[in-house]
Amino acid sequence: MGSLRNTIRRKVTRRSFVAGAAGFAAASAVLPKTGHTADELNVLVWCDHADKKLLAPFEAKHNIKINVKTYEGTGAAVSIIEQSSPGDWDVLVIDTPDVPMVVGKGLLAPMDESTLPLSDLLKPLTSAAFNHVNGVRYAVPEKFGYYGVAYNKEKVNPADMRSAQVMWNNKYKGRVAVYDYYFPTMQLIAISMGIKPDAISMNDLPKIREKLLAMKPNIKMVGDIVSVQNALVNGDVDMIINGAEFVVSGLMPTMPQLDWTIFDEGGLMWIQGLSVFKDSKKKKLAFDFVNHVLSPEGQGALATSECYWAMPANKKAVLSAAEKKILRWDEQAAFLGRSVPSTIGRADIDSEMLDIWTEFLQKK
Amino acid sequence: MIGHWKKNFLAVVYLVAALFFIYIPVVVLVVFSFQDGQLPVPPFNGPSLQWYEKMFSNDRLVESLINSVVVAIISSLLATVMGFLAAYGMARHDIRFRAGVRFILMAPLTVSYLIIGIGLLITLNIFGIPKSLLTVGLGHIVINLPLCFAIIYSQFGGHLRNIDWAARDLGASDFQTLTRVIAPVMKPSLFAAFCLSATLSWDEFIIAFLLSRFEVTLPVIIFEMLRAGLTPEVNAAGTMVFAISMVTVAIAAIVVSVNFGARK
Amino acid sequence: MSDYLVELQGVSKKYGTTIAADNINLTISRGEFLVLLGPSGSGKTTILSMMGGFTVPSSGRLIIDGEDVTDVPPAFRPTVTVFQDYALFPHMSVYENVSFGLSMRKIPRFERDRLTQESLETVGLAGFGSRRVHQLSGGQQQRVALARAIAVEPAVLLLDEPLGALDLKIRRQMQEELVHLQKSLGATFVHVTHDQEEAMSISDNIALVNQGKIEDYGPPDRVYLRPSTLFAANFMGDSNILEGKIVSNQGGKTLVDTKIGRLRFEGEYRLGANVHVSLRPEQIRIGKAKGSEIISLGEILVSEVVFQGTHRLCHVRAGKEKDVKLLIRFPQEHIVKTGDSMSVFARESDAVLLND
Amino acid sequence: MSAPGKPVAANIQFELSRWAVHPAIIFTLVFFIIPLVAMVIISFWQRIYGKLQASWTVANYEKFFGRDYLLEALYNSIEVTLLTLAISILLAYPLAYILAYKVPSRWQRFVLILTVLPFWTAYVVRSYSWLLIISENGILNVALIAIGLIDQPLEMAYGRGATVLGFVHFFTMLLTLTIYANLVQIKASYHKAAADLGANPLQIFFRITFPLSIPGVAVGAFITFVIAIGDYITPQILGGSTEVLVPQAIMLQIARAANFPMASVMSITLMIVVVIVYFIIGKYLKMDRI
Repeated sequence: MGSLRNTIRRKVTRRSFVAGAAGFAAASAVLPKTGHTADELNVLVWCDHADKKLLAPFEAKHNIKINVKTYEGTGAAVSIIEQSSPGDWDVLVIDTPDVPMVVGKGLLAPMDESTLPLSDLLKPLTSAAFNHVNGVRYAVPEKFGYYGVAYNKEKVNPADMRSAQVMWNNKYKGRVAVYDYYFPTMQLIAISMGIKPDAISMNDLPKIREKLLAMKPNIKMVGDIVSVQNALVNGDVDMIINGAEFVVSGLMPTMPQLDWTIFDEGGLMWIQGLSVFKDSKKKKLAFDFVNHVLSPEGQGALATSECYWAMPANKKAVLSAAEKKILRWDEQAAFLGRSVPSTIGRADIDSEMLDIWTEFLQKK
Repeated sequence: MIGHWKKNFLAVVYLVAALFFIYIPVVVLVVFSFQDGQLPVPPFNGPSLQWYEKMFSNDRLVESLINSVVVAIISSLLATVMGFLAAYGMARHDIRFRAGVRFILMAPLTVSYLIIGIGLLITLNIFGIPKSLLTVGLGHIVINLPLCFAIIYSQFGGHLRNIDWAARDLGASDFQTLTRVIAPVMKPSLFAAFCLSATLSWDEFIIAFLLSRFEVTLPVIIFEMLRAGLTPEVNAAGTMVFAISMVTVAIAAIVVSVNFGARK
Repeated sequence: MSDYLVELQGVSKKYGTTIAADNINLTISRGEFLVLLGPSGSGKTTILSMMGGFTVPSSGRLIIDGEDVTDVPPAFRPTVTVFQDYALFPHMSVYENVSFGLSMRKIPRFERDRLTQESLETVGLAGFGSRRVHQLSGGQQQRVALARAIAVEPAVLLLDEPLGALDLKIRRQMQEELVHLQKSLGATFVHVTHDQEEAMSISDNIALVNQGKIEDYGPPDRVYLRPSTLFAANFMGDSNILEGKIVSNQGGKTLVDTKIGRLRFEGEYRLGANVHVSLRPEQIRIGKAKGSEIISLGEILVSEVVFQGTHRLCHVRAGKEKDVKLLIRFPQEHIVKTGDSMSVFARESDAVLLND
Repeated sequence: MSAPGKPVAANIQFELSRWAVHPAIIFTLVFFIIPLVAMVIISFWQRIYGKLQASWTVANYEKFFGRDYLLEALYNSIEVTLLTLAISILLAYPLAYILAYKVPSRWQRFVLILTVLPFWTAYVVRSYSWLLIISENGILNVALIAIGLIDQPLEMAYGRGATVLGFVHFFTMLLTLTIYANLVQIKASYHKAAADLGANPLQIFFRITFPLSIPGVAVGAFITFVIAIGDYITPQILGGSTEVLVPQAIMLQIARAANFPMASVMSITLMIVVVIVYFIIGKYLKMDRI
């Protein structure tokens, strides 16, 4: 009770009240920037980093508080960063293909590879292609998964799910949800057409658009993770395109009829990496946090986060046999073998993709 | 009583049907917050408090709950005070550009929360102001100020002008008139304005979503939960938000009716 | 030091293009009970409001107790206003209402208590102190408003139609009490009303206000019996207004021709002018004109009789063509019927000649 | 109201309350008007290659009005909002009428509060609880199958119907409140007088009650319009993104691409629609009577 009252008092008096009273008259510009105190670490992450089981051990060990801001998609993260002042953020969780773009904006700090447990991480993930810019490492992979299809075994023929053609299969008309992330969906289509995600050019977009729009008659709904989960669990749809382990793994213990796979035409991978901000005032702590997330315990917590499950980057991640089964631990080698990472295109292609996506959503 | 209802059979049927329609989402929300199982979908597996336990051990959620209360109370207090002062000034004086002043004060009512939020977000970016609970509170004052002003202004009748004059005539200063006479007389509508404003701020999402950073309010956390994983914890949180709003509204309704009742 | 407690010197008030008060000159003596009488919208409340300090005059000066208070706020004037709706503070008890002005003056508690009780006694509400305002009847609320005003012992008490909301009976009773209160306090009262009977029954002087101007001013009997304008004659009770023309003005006498005969007035007026003559209904009597200073009004034909308790009000037609409508008030005992025909007369001195 | 040459000292305290409107006005100017102006300005800028270009251009407007699928978001928004409005009024009016005239007066307050209480259901989870009802495994389908009315679940979730359902639920309560507030202000003597003059109940309703209740409908309708057309959550959750409404298009631009200029264009367009509606029903609106 006492601590609650203290919290309230602290918040009321120090922040809101003083600022509230002063703020109105002394308009915006003169307001002090909310610099943070030494006992806080500000991390900008996907929602899977918000779990207590991941953060609490680190907070306890260093006696600090971690401020978590979650976002969905690099675009959103960048827009949040652009709305902040330098030094506001310490750690960024980033889709590794976006690293060059964010480095290009001068936001990330170089990493000293000797301090990272790189040898414990799965090989293909650590490849220089999406961690390095001009030979310097700016990110380290922490978690990965796939874009493919998640489905209800009892409602669909699992054999149909193996092919990307299922996206246009009339059999499932009105029974399909799409996870609402534009470029992976379009890259899945590109792969089905034999175009590598990193090779998509402006010229390919009309063809991809056509195929995307052709999917629409099958689509029941498009939504974020919980919306598509909801639709699948509630029986409104039988499969989720552009979804995989991250939409169903968490549900599989209660609903064993759910499953997921990647397409035979080729899998599309997503890889989350950890980066430290160039302007962070607490780089030491930030790197410690990176190592905490990469540690076997941190990796186990991250892989089975409440928000979504997915494969940890660390081979030594602490996971139970049941958890490993759901994550398809043993099949990873095969999966990785025929998957390519999703990448973000050039700004103009990306912007055009968002437009096509909007058109897709809008199509009757 | 029974005879009365018999005569109005259709009306009773309609009323019951309407109440059913109005309450069904609430009932479903509340019932499945007690779900004993991982998913808030039928069948209902019997009552359990596990999701409430989980919710109250969720630090981010509890913290956001406190944030929401703080933002709601402080922003509503300021909105009520400014709305009251503005209503008083408008009622008491022949303000120049009166129509214009009223138009500006009421204008935010005609603009969607989303647009107000985006406008503020753009402005914060331009001036390089960091987002925080303070900016959320400012946004909430923007949306609640016109409501507070309208509610309070509508209660400023001619009798209040004379009461104001009488107090001054008897020697009360500006401040004394305001605090010892006008504010006490206006207490019911000030209270109503405050409560309405507080419940709106407490449950407001889009502005809080756009203008907050680490410290977020409860609706934002609930939205994050909604995007993160399907569990009855969302139902539990929603039930709590509803319960707190309801209690506030009920208290406001009772207090206001008692006060107005006494007036008659 | 002026003889007068209140002086309005050329006071005007304009709202945009409307003139609410037009060059008002008015003086009020100490201990006087002045009534501002006029129809609604005449500007009487504006005049009161300027005395109270709630309205700042557009031009002119207002002097109270020898000091120019034109721009002095209400609190700093020796005036207190009793509002038409009483403006009692609904969240306070009767006692708190009455002692409000005293506590604003930082009067010590003991003294404040005494003065409050005294005021409540004066208005006959001793023992009502702990009541809530909404528990009182209209008349009682009126008394609280009075008590609250007199508690601070103002030199001038301004009453804005304070009896307007009361029942007729309580109203008459309150009128008497007001006069009694005013005389016993020796205070100066300025009272606004649109009720001419009320005005006559309580005032020392009446200022009759019309269209922002003072039409007539004087003691009630003078204003009633010898109205100085056509408006005054019309507004103060019923009146028969006859159109006339001056046909002679010699030897300090003026002769006016009307449709019911030739009337004679003291004084010399401009020959040939069109004028009006006012004659009160009760000033017309039945019978043949006999003796000097009595004027025959000829034969009348009764067209309607209304019994009004104290008298019978008759609508009659007079003049040679029976085309002049008159009102006549006959005594109760005088039984008249529709269709009756009779001769009537009036006293020459009762008729009032009004300039247009 | 002020005359020249006032003694200042005596007037200071009388004048203080003149400043009473200033905090609210200044606040509204700074935190409402300035942001709107900023939004208008930025709508003429452009975001190119992730950078904001402060060069004046109408390219964003051209894009919004030039691409069918963006303009369609506007049509969708207007259609959904009008549909919501029509259904909500049809549902709310009888409810308000019953509350005002059929419920005994000592029960009215209680029933009214009962009727509008779910207005305060947690906004974010309101749509989500509808999903739990109307989805294929939801309460409604389960119940309908159980009583044998249907044997295949109805497809109700996701789509315009579901969005409108979510909206109608919320705004029926709001409109009931505003219409009720208006109906109880209509004096009973009007009805008595009309009946006395020979009007039958139907005539009384259409000639007296309904015309006098229009302001209540108008206020409720306007608030409904403003809130519904700017709402993101309901279409996002219940609509399942099977079509895009303007708020969703705006959030796509902000959350995915940080494209504030484009989001501003859409916001401004939405505001203009509201302003037009305001002018259409404005004469019935007494906003300060809400």
